[in-house]
Amino acid sequence: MRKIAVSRMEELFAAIAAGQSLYLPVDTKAGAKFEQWESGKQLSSALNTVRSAKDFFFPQTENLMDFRMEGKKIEIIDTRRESEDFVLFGVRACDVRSFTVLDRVFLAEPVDTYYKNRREHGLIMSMSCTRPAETCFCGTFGIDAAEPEGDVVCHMTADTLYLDAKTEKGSALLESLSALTEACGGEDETAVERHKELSHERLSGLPLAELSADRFGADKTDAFFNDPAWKTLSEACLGCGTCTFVCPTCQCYDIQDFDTGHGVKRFRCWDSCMYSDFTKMSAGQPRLTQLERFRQRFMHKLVYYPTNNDGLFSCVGCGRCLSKCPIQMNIVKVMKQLGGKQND
Amino acid sequence: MQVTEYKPLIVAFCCNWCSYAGADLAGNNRLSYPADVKIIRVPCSCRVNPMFILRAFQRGADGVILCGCHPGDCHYTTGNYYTRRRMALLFSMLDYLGIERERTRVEWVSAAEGAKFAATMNDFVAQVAALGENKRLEDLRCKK
Amino acid sequence: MQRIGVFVCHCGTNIAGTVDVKAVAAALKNEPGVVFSTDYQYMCSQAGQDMIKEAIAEHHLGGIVICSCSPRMHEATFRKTAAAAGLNPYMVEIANIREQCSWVHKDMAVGTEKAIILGKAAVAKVNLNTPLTPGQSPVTKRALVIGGGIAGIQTALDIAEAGFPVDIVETKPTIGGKMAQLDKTFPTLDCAACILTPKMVDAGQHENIRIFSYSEVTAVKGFVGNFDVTIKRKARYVKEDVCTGCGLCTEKCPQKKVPNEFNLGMDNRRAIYIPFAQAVPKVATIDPDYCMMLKSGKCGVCSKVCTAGAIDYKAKDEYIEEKYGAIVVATGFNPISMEKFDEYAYSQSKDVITSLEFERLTNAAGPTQGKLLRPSDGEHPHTIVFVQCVGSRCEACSEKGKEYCSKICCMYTAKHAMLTRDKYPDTDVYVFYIDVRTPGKNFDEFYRRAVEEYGVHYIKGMVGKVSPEGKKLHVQASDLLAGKQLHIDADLVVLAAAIEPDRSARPLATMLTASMDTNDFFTEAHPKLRPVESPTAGVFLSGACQGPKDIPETVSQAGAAAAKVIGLLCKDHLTGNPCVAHADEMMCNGCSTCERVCPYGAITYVEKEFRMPDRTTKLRRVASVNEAVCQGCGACTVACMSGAMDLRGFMNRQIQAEVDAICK
Amino acid sequence: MQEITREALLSRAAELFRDGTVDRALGWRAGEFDYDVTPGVFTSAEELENGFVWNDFCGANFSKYLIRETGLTEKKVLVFLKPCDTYSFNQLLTEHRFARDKVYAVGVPCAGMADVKLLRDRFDGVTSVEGAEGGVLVHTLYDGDVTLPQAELLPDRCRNCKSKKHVAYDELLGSDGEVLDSHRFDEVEQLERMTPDERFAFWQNELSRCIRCNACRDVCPACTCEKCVFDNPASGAANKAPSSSFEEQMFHIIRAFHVAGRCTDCGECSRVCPQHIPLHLLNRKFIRDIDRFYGEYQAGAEVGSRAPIVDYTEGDIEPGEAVEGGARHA
Repeated sequence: MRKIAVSRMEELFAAIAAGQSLYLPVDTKAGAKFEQWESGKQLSSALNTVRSAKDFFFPQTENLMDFRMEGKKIEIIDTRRESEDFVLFGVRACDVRSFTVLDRVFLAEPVDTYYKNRREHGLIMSMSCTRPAETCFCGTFGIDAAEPEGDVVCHMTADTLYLDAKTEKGSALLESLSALTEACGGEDETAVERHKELSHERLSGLPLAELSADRFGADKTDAFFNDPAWKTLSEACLGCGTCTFVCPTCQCYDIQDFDTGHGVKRFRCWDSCMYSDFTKMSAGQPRLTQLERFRQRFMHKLVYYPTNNDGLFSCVGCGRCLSKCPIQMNIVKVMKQLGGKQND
Repeated sequence: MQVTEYKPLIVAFCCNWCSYAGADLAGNNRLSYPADVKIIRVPCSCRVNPMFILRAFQRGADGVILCGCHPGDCHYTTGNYYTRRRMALLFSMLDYLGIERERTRVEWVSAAEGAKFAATMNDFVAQVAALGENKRLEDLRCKK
Repeated sequence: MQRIGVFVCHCGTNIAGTVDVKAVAAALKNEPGVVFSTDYQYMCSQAGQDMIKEAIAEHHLGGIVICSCSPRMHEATFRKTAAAAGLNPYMVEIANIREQCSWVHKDMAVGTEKAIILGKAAVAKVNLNTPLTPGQSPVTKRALVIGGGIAGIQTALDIAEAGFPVDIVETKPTIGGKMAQLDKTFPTLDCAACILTPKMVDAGQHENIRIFSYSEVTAVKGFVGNFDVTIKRKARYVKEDVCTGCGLCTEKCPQKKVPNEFNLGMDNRRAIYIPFAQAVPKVATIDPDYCMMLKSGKCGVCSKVCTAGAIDYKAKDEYIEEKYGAIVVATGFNPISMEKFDEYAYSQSKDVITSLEFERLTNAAGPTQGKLLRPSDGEHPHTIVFVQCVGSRCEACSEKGKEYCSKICCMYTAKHAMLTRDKYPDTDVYVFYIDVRTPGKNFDEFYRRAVEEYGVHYIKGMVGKVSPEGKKLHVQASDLLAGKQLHIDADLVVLAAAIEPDRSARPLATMLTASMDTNDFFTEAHPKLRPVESPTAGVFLSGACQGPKDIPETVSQAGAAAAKVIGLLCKDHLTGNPCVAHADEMMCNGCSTCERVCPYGAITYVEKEFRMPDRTTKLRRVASVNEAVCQGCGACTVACMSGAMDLRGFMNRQIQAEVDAICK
Repeated sequence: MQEITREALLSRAAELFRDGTVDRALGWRAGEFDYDVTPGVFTSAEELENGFVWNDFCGANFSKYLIRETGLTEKKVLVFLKPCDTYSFNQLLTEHRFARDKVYAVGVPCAGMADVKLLRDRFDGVTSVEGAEGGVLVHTLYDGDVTLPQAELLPDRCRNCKSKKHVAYDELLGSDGEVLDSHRFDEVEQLERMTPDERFAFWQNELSRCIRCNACRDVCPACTCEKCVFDNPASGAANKAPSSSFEEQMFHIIRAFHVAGRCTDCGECSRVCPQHIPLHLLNRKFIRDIDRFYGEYQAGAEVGSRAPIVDYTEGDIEPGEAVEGGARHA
């Protein structure tokens, strides 16, 4: 473990940014947002960014290939480029876990080379949480916000930033920063432990701390699919895509062709299972009502994904949908309502 | 070194009954205007959807002009009155978004006004050329 | 994607002089869908057209693009060519490379480049064209004329003479309208009754004309060639087919105190009445507001004296429904109310009258048997002041009158003044005017005779105030030319009241979905080129309902309207324009926005049951375009937010494809 | 604090269920916190008693839900309408989107609805908000308990409330207010006074945040198309993501244009935008221009009124003059 004074963060960022692009949460009018660091940009004090960090590996739109047309001739152009190395600083435990969720989708065979390329070039410097929000429930899915995963795990106390490399990539980065950082001693270990204790204490006091996902998981389709509660839960759903677009684990996309007039750009963009034209085929959308579409989203997070991924839930409890849904419907309400009120 | 003069691309929507005929008359009288103007024939100026105008900008137009019968002379009685309201609101909105107001225009040109048609196009092309390329409403994907 | 053929015309050197036509043909050959591309000297020539026909057959073309002169020139030609070759005529697009290219550009390179782009746009459009077939609808060979004044009568007679049945619907018990109330007519001074009543009789007796007097149109459905009209026949309590018009009942009726509207209330009639001696139909009518029998069941005199047994106190309003192919509106005009013109003391003095009242006072069949007597005391007036433009040409801000010129007042006032001086040379006649407007055949001569031969005092200036003082009317006025104030003690003041459309016009316009201007005059389809047609197909305009008119103008417009109606009724079927709007019912919200912008009333709404994507059925309100009525302007397509409304031949996708092709 | 209590709404609703007037009610359902209430359909008085909530966070406009709910019942749907909701209600009636006789509308006075966004901007971990002496008492995880005047919780749309008057209802609980002389166009005018470059920069910055979640559109009571042009591949404008700045502009210009003359300025679009884009400033620009060019017009003020964009007069302003700011007509 290495450490650096919080007052010298600017130097740290400069040193990281010297070798690769550095992205970190900064404050904007509309809340915190990952932006590329440049001199003068301050780390946001907000708990989390409005949009999740998944954009870096799975951007909202991505050009897959181009077709150039000249008269009746069509030429296919491979637009892929090797990604540059980059560092994501300040990723919270929930978002770090979301990368695992995405990896299982995009890195499974057939491997998504676009995703893989970026994933390989990205280095995650995660940050433990000391001020979890009232909407947080990562603990429900076994995530410890005091001890995130990542290549380098950071803990920030009032005056010191502790950096703990967890992977080879992370060690290499810290190695490159060794001139700037100091080695840690026993006191530091204690400070970090105290820091974690504080986090744990606060996490356990959160309003949603008791929320349990135990009833959900692999192979529970039959238990919930026909639950009458879906009707009430989905009745106010507007069918917008806010929840899916702020969600760090939603991974559905559509591939579309854009006619540029002199060719075609084939791109993929996020899609939302809440949309009426989601996975529309020649026979139409397989899920015809908003109830079915709504159910799909939550069943996918809580049942289908775990069924296919060794029980791993594809919700990480980041709470973004709790604060952003226009009608204030969210996975917590769904989990509490489904199968009666046992979860209260 | 060869200097290529900047040539703006102008899309002109002309109503079939007055302005398209006015453009024909300009031709009959050999009144020239820049070839940068490309005319699309519509039955009435009220057929022009704001989406067509935005699409033209997206695809690389530098200016869009709508031409219709003079108010009161619409072949369909009322079409250009609706055009006038729609475009007044749309153009004001584009201006509000900071898009150069000189890139859009509505002009009433009758079937007898070949000279006005040519003069209008000459003027509009010059006006747009002075602004240079459309950057504010462009879609980079459509660039060659 | 279509199999497209491109034909580039040289037009001699007209195009080929500034456009490299071979280069254009070669460039367009590479466009998606193009399987054949050629050029020729004159595409519109027989040889050129044959070339097109052969290419359509040989290359199995599904669409063709002609790069040539303006479509306004030869679109119809090439559509016929395509049709002759078995290709739907609407699979033809023209790229205008002459008027809008070769003739306006001088540089060959520039012209060629632009011609190629225009050709590409046409190719892009034709790729999205669909075969269109014009709709056909049958024509009911019967016309309806609404209003039985001189306009309606003339229109009906002309249509009937051409051999088509016509119905006249008139709200009053008789036809005749305003003209029947007039005394003499300018500029010839022949008597109105002498020229009108023979026409009324002709109309009444014509085998092709039915007159529904004392009736109103209450509902109109349908469209050009196929109108369904409901006519309310108000109960007149006299059997029309039995009454002989002898008039005995109208003399015996004990209810004598009914204001006689025909004489504008200047005398009384009975509760059972025939409006005037030459009424058509000459049938009595019982006024239910005054008849003692109908009000209290006590009387029955008319029934007792009627030897024909025509009286029927139990009669009820009847509704009949009729089909028509064409409708002519001839609802005419009325003088505006003088209530707001206190300065002229109209409501204070009986001796301040309107010009129409003056007509009745000088009419031999009027309340004074044609003697010009003061309404207040029956004395002969020695000083008469005529006031022009009362309520006409008012300031827009004034709420009293009308902004427009009522057009007829200058001439009838000259007539009144002249006739007065002619009959009563001892009378001083003053006319106050803003301008004297006499733009008609023999009109100015007529006016000058009034001034020069008859010594009428024409004074440019307005009357400021009329105040009754004893038996006199004190008139305060300005003489603008002399620049002084005038004070005249008059015996009679005659107001040339502005005229306005009849009040029945507005609700009728709504029923007909015909448009009106802000003054409630019906709007014509085109102010210059289609002056007797309303924008609503199959609805025609006759007389003052379209704007102020004198009798000669009214009669000529009536004849013109009849000609248009005859032209329509001659057809067995109407062939529509296939480039009309069409609503995608699955996308339509039924919001009515399109209906509001349609100038033709072509859009209606229907409730239909739909099978929804979620397998339920739902009753939805959706727009339905009457293709026989739609003229294809496209206003609705932009008003429609969802894009459910599109225009065939100029579809959103087609126009966007042209935009794309031009901008790429 | 709202003038009408939850109990008053409940007891009236219970009566209407009991006498058979209605068989469903649109109301707000309690959530995890005071401020995360969700619109819901209640089918009995008992259900209302258990789950219905009425507090300062009941901002959602129910009008749009009536389109669906009125189609699902033979009886009437009970709906509670705040003054601003009644305008949307009328506008939907003007557009024939539901049958008036299928609705029992109860007007409810509104003292302004709080926006939790404003609290979250200031405090970390807002866990509850309750009415208190001198305003509201906010409990937070890290910033302690804070008492605030209620005005500080009001979003723009309530601070600039256009009307406290109900323009439609079957019955009104409590008192009716007046149409207000609000300052809702101040921000529009401020933007108008900027240079075009400044305006362009402003809007580029705002619109670049758009993630095309469509929340603004889907919540909008005027956006009731069976299929939106932006979802319809045949329209040529459909897209699922803003893949260029042009598409952001296109979407927002056309969205605002499609509701021009129909937008009642209820402010739902800005309320729900997860990216805090001031969408109402686009809508208000059209409202402002319509007022300036064609005379004051309030969409939804009366049923059946003809929106200026589907109307005309012969002397209308020319588009060229309009972009000059409409000086001639101002």
